[in-house]
Amino acid sequence: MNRTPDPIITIESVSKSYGGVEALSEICVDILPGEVHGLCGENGAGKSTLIKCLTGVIPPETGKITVDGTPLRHGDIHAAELAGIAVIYQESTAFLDLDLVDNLFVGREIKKFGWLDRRAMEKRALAVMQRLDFTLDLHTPLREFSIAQRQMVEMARACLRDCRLLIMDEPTASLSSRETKTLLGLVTQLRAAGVSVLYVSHRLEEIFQLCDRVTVFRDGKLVATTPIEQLNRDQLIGQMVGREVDVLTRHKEHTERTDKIRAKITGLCSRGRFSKISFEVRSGEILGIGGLVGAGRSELARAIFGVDRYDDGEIQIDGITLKKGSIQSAIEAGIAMVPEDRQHQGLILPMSVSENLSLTILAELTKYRLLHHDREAERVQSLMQHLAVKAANAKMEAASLSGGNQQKVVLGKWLATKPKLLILDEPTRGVDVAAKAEIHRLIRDLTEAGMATLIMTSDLPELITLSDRIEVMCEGEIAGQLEGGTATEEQVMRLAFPRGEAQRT
Amino acid sequence: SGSDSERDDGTSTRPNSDRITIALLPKLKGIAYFTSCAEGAQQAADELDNVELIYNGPTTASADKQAQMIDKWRLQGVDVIAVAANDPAVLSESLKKAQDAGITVITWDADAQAEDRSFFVNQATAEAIGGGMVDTMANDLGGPDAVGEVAIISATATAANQNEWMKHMETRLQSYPNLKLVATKFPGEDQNAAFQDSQDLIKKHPNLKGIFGISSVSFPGAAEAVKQAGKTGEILVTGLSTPNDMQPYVKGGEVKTVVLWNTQDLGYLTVYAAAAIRSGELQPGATEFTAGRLGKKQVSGDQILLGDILLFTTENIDQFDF
Amino acid sequence: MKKFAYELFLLGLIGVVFAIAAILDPRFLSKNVQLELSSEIWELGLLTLGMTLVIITAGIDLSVGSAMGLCSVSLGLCMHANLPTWLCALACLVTGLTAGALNGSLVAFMKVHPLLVTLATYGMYRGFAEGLQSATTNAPVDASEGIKSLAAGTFPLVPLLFAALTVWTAILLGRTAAGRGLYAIGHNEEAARFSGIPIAKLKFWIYTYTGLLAGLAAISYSARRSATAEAGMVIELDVISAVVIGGTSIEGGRGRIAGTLLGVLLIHETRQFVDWYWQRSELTLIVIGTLLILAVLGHRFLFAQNPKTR
Amino acid sequence: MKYRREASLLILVAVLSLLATLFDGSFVRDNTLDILINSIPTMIISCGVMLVIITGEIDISVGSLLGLLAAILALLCSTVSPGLGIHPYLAIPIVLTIGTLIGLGTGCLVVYGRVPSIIATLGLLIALDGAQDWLMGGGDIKHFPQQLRNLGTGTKLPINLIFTILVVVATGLLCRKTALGRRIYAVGSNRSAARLAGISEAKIKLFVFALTGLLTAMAATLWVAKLGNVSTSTGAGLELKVVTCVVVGGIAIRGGRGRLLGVVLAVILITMIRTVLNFMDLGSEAVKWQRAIEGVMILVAVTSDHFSQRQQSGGSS
Ligand SMILES: Nc1ncnc2c1ncn2[C@@H]1O[C@H](COP(=O)(O)OP(=O)(O)OP(=O)(O)O)[C@@H](O)[C@H]1O
Ligand SMILES: Nc1ncnc2c1ncn2[C@@H]1O[C@H](COP(=O)(O)OP(=O)(O)OP(=O)(O)O)[C@@H](O)[C@H]1O
Ligand SMILES: [Mg+2]
Ligand SMILES: [Mg+2]
Repeated sequence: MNRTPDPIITIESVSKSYGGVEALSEICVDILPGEVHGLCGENGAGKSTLIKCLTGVIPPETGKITVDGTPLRHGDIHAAELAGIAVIYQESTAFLDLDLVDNLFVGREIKKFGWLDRRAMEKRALAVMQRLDFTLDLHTPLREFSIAQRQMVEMARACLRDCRLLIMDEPTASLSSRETKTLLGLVTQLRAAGVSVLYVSHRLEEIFQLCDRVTVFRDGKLVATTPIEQLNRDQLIGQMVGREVDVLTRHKEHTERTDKIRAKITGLCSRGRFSKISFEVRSGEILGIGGLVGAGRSELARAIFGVDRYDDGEIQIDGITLKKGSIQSAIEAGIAMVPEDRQHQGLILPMSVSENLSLTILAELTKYRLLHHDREAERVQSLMQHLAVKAANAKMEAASLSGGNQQKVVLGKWLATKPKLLILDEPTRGVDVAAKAEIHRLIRDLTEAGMATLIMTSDLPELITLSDRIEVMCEGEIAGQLEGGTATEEQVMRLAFPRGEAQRT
Repeated sequence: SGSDSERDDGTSTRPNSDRITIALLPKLKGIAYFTSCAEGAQQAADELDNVELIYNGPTTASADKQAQMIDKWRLQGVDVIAVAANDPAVLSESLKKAQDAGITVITWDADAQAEDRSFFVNQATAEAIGGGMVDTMANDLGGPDAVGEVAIISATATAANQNEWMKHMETRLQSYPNLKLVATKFPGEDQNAAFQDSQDLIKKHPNLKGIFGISSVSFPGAAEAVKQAGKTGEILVTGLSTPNDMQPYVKGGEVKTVVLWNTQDLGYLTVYAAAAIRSGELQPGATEFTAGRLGKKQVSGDQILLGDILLFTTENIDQFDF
Repeated sequence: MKKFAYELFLLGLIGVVFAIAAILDPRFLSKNVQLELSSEIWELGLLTLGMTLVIITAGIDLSVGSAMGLCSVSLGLCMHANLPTWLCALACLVTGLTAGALNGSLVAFMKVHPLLVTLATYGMYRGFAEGLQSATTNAPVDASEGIKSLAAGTFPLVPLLFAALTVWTAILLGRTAAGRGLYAIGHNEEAARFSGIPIAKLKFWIYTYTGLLAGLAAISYSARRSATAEAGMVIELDVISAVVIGGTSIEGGRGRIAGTLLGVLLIHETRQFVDWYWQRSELTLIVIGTLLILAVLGHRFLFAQNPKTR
Repeated sequence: MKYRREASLLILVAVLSLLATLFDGSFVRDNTLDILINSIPTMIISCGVMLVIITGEIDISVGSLLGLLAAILALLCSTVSPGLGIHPYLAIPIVLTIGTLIGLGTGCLVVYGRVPSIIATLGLLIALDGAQDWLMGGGDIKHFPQQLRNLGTGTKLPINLIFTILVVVATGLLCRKTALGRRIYAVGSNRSAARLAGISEAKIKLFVFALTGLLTAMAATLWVAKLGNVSTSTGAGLELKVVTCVVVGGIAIRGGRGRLLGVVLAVILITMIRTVLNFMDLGSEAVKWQRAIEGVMILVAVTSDHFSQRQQSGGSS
């Protein structure tokens, strides 16, 4: 790699605060041409905020950003674009109602005599898709694409401009291995073409695999920028967290693995989503479900929990068959689910932590049909202690918690129901290492106490280390079983890929 | 039974030296008909130097809103309330309470239940109005043997006054065997709908000879529709309106005759009657009283009569300004 | 108390109205006048109870006034047929319940947006009311003595009923699982569903409850005035305005019955005083419309430091 | 199917025409033009309100606004007192400017005041209605100069219809062929994403509200020109009709989705219901139920679509 000493972008003592929170303080980073620059830090460390400053979405309060020596106008999205900065944001920026062409060009339309030049835009769209090696219909609304396809569109959007710096904020958070691979391939390709990449991820493997240098933030402050060769995993985590973290590294042998079958699923079918799903989960067991994005895991989880109806098959909890498509009866039977989208499905962000935690156990908290506020406060307090939720008090809005703590609240509101079967759909998506470790420990402890756990995750190391057994799904069907702990990532991937393309690892 | 002039609240000071407050309540505010009544009423109030006139009404023909206003006037202690009732049943309770509070209640333009007021300043009965419109139409179409189809465009299907008039119109139509009522429409208070209904009627009934537009919205709407259909002279429109308001259509020929009475005089008479009743000058059983420039006016039972219906045509319409 | 800051602000505004009244025409403030004018308030108040619940779930019900008209006509028809008073009242309530349940089932089970549903039933219920009245009795029916004594008798039945329902609704909203569920639905329906809150059931019942209240309001109105299709005309604007002025967020998730009561009171007193003093119906409209906008602006800029906090 | 909604509206229009033809053989020939002309105010305003709803907002003040603007135009133009007798070619631009400014003001309330649009426009609905009544004072205003009336009736050419078609075409071009149009959809579809794409949500929303004000002023002008009469009830209830047309036309009430063609068809459909009912021999009793029948039809139109949509998407959330 040719490292020229002149950085293309210099960030000099940039600060930004929200109310009392210092999201960024006196940050100095420079980005060299043709490098992949990693950006790490716990949830809320300020990574996304720095990116928003770079792309002109928000103006920093102090400091200077220069591109090739010329200062960048603050808070001007178009100026950043002209300077060659492109970005894939953490939160989805898809316009689900608009078609692919519109999505690619909205805000930077190609015009001829003041009118849209659709022909030209379509041509450019086709070209960029070809370059990224995917094809999608140009005139289909994005709503009809899968999450992974939408992610590809976002990528195409970023690549449309000949950019100097591509910023990717947790691009793989909602992707699984196959798409991740394509994406990582693209990053390598861009680097080769001399484009710099600023890469944010909580998946440390990716950081080590891709990056040339890593910058670590902690609580809005710069910790260090280090070449990747000079770091190992523990050191990096140490920089991020500032203390020792006992990261789950190996599968612990379960002591109390009973044979009591908690949940039994037989021949579950839902047209167009999954078919012929049968498995059972025992008390004290963690069953992992692996697969690619779109394999139908979330759909399966939703069906079991009664969110969606299914066409055929049966779900039994402790031998009692569940009613179809009724969340209430699923909950009564003892099922709990931590859904994949924490912000929209898991939590009611504007409500307080306390209200969120008690939402699932309101019936328990009533006396003469009235809510018993003291009892509620008690329960909430004990839950928060048990889960070690970091919040000033229970009256705080859930929205003001960090991602990891939010996830703990979701977990907590379901643990409060003392479930027999806990379904976890992507429980650690976008959660930083430390919080992740805590969540893992919680899941372990609870399961050992006799709960049955079903976990769907795209994070392969997580799947393998956490699960006692693994079912791998492929295109809506179960492709095979593996033993947790002993399985390898390779084995999982081999089962996860549709037959035709299983050769790639 | 409804007279309350004896029920003076003890303060039997000399009449005419006391200021009296008269609250004049139209069916609704903001249409030319009632505005011209109010002008006449104001003239009367100015002439009678002891009268203070309040004029307010609902912005749509709502009996409920009228009742609210009556209640408020009662609490404010006005001396006379003169009501053009949208709906006798709805107003009944409020009017009774006002009378019990010693307020003189009279009606004008549209009557309430007889026991709820002392006098009714009657410009024309529903029968006279309904019959008058039919007679006018028949006359314009060629007298007693007038031949052709006619239609009515009303307001909403529940408008109490219009329904009352229509009842009498239908009765009167029976004396013109060759005039056939082919349709009744209810466009509500929507000008565009009134226009559309008239337009459709004209096309649907090629033999249509006359349209009765019996609300302030449907009359001009029907006339305009006839004009735009190029049927001026072929289809006649008639209805109730002030001369100023329908003058363009009378001149244009869509409307041969507008039926009304002198609305300014109606307002004027109402205020004079109100003052006279309040001062005890006009008692139940009287047969006439003097109302300023209108001279002697006939009183029949508990009704004070304004006089005949006026017919406005091209010949006389310019002589009126209201 | 900070939690009730906005309610205090509303109280302040009501105080301002009273102060202006005291300067311009103190008679308005006399006990007798206030008591007499209060007869206007009960129907508005009853309807706002249901509307508060509906708006808290981020819904809306434009059809309450029309439903009230329909109820009043059905009451009238029964009285016309000389049915016993209790049966007439029952028919009226059942009509309201049915109208509400139709709204409720379309919103809750068919999942049609409440604005669309009630926009359609707004015209439909009033159309049926007018159709029924003009096709049968063709005139409003003077309320029977039985019904009249309900509202106008010495025993203040309607105010007491309103008070009881207010307390009941406030407890429902503040102290029960169902109430908590309504707030949750208003903030985030998807998450509420994932938490096992019976969304369809709750929604169905609040629209039905609103319909029932329309029936009650119709009885009160018919007793005061008469049984007519005109009942409840444009009252929905006042109802929504009062609820929103009372601090309930039209976007859902925020609102309290206490605020709604103050909103009702503020609208009522403002309207009555402007009508009372200036005697110009148009001016009242201008004042009420402006008041609505100013109240929401005030809420935004004086009380919501952080747009996220409620 | 992409044009599903448009197709079903078209079928409904056809069915209604057929029904009316059963009662009157020449229904289509005699009435097409008149139905189109009668739909003009709703059509023009729907173009604006449609854009507002696409951005995820709503405007229910258009009825009162039309009334107020018609009153202003009438006062400026009428040749008889209290009219000022100003030449229409001078008065119309004044009214258009006032309309645009009021629309812009509404936009400011929504964008900068952060008042939810349904509340802001509800307040205006009430207040502007009062302002109209206040301004009109006495009664109806008539007696307009022929130049103004010509826009609505005067000549052989239906100028107002041609003008309306121009407005519709321009709106269609705006939606499909300009960057602004696509951005209007983008803001309604995902406002935070639109912000990240460098689109100013504030400007877009100000634009659609101002445009709605302008279009309402145009509709008011053509209204006065056609009916030659302004009363205090002018425009009352129009906002509900417009919103109904827009949603029946397939514009998603939550924003981001829907096409102009559907709205145009819906306006024609809803305008023709009245004429079709007028042409059916309803009899004097049934005619009293006309409003109820219209209400049922609208309820069916609004909900039927949800049945078919639910079938299509298979019931998942
Ligand atoms: N719009 C906002 N308003 C208030 N506070 C904010 C806002 N955006 C970010 N913050 C706060 O600024 C801090 C930095 O947030 P940022 O999103 O940059 O973190 P991050 O490092 O990207 O975290 P994650 O890994 O969860 O994406 C956090 O404390 C966050 O709560
Ligand atoms: N054809 C499609 N159209 C629309 N959305 C789709 C489609 N396919 C998949 N999705 C969405 O993509 C997401 C992932 O699909 P699915 O739930 O089947 O995969 P998964 O294996 O659970 O993946 P993960 O849970 O890791 O996201 C789901 O939320 C689903 O709604
Ligand atoms: Mg981030
Ligand atoms: Mg999933």
